Amino acid sequence: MFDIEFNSLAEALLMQSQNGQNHGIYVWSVILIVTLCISISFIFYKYKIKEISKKIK
Amino acid sequence: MEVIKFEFLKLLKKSRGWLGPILVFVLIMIAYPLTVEVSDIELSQSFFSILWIAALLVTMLATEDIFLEDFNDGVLEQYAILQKSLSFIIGSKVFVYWLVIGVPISIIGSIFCIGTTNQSALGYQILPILLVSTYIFMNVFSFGNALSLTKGSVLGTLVTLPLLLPLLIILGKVVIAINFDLNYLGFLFLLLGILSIIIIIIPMIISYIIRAHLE
Amino acid sequence: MNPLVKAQNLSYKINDKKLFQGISFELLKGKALHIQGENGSGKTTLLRMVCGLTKPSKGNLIIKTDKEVCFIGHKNAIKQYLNIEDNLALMNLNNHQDLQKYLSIFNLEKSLDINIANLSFGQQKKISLLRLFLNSSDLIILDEPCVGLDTNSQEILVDFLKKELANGKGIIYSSHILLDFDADSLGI
Amino acid sequence: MFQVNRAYPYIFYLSLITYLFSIFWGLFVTPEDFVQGNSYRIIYLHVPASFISQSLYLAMAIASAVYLIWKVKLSVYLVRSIAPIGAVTTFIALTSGSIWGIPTWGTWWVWDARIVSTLILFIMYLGLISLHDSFNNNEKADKFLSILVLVGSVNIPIIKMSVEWWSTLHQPASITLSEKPAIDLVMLYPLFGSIIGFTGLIACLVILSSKLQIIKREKNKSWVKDYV
Repeated sequence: MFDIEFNSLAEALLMQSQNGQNHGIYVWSVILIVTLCISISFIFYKYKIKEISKKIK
Repeated sequence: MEVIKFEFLKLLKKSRGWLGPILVFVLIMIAYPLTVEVSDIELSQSFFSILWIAALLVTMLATEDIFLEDFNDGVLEQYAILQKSLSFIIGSKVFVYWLVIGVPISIIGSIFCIGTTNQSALGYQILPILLVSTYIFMNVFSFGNALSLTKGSVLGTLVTLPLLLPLLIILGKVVIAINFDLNYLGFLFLLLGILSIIIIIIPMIISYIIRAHLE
Repeated sequence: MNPLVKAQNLSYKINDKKLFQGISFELLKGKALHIQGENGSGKTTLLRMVCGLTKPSKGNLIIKTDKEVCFIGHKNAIKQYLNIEDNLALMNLNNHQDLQKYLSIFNLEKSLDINIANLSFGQQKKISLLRLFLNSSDLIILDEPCVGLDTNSQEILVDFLKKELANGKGIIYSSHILLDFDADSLGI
Repeated sequence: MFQVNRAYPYIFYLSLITYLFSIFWGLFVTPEDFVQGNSYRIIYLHVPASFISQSLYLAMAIASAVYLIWKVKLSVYLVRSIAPIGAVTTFIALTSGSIWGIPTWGTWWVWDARIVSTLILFIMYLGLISLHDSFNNNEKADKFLSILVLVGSVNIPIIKMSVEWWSTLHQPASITLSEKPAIDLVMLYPLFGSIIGFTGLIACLVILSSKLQIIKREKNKSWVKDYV
């Protein structure tokens, strides 16, 4: 059950499907967007809280 | 009754308030054929989507200063300290706006409908739908404009337009129903049902909002 | 004797900043109350509170009158694009018995068909004051009623208010121009 | 709030680990889908986001009802702080959905019921934020925000229903998302994991954002000064 589907990093990046298309670009761009959105929001809120705390002090 | 009479007087004396939206509606109705190639089929195909959007836009324009003017000159605060219920006053205000702007628009719209599609039966069928839907539009946009009372009607529209999308879908279905001779009356009753809920709830919500604005 | 208005420990906050706090007063019938304070001390807010437009953040406010409150605020509550006659109709005053008297006092009876927008500020104020002169309420609330009025009209106003007090009505007002009649004062 | 503060790192790291593990599992371990190929792996990112974007609105609706009925200030802070996060999650759901659409449907935008209702949800989130920010009087803004959220919450199911009704007539049913190939259990476990992990991460964001709101709005209170 826990066998990794891809043999190498390059294969995982490309993610070639059975029909021959490379789906890697779609999958990885979605991952990029999700990580960017989430991490930017985390950083944004942390920064804002710090900023306002400084102001109050 | 007095409230309705006064609102009539106020609106009728302000011609840009009621004549303006009606003329804009007529202009849109005249303008859209210019954007498509003049062949009857294409015109009648796109006619209804233009009709609904035009009705939507014009009711939006018409309700733009439904409360703003009264708010600015202080009439609204005098209303609010009356012992009459504020939501009744607001309901009759919207009713007057519909009577003066919505009804003419509906009649003009169905005349244009007859003219474009060359089917007089279609015009008669579309008229009640237009009457009911403009009333619903008026109510919902009044809600939006009450929310964004002093902040411009763009905000109000932004906030209320998503709420109206289901109605647009129903209106689209109505046209299909009429074309295929399907359950037309069912749709009319559906719209009337929506209207009867909205007509009671929206003035209550608006009066709550207005009281918060006056605070 | 029951007080018309009884306020206990009123306070008001905007965005968690206190505008005023701990204000208590009583208004008996036939008495007047002059609310004094600097600009921005919350006079208008207090008056609107008595009207029921603004809710106090804390405290009790009891108003004992069956009739509607007569409120003259900063805003004139008249329609700029209508003439005087139509405006009077909107205020529901066009059939009042004393209407002609006050119109002639203010020299307005000949210009009934003039649009409000063509009148001067003071004349507009006079029309909005007709709401006061022709009122039928027990409680009168005035927020700076003298702004824009000439001395003659101010005297008319004071005479009228004295008469109303004699009739047993209650008046709460704020004014930077001193009005010459007996009034308790309340500083905030 | 102090308890939440103490629990925050636990929630954060637990859900981060769950999320990363499930994503890893979904991306590299689960077998390739027979119909969609490898692009189906987007499901592990897309489904949590669209699930959260709708449940956040539900949370907002409950919180604003609490505010309007019991006048609990904290709940309206919650509403205001959820709105931008809801916008972010709907944005993720929309973009991941349309990227997913390119290999599976051959187009990045389809007038499909779910997509349209998600887009409307996105606009509504932005509308809520702009409504709240345009009033200087906080109490007024709070009232209007919660009214609008409640009115919208009545409307969102209607929008969903009507949009589905509309698209089923216009659209061939083959390309609606609702007709997924029956998911295998092997694929389902990491999906659950990613949903749980993502929910935890979003909960952390909501905690941070409401912390910001509370500090912003109560900055004159002494306990906030002590806390800071």
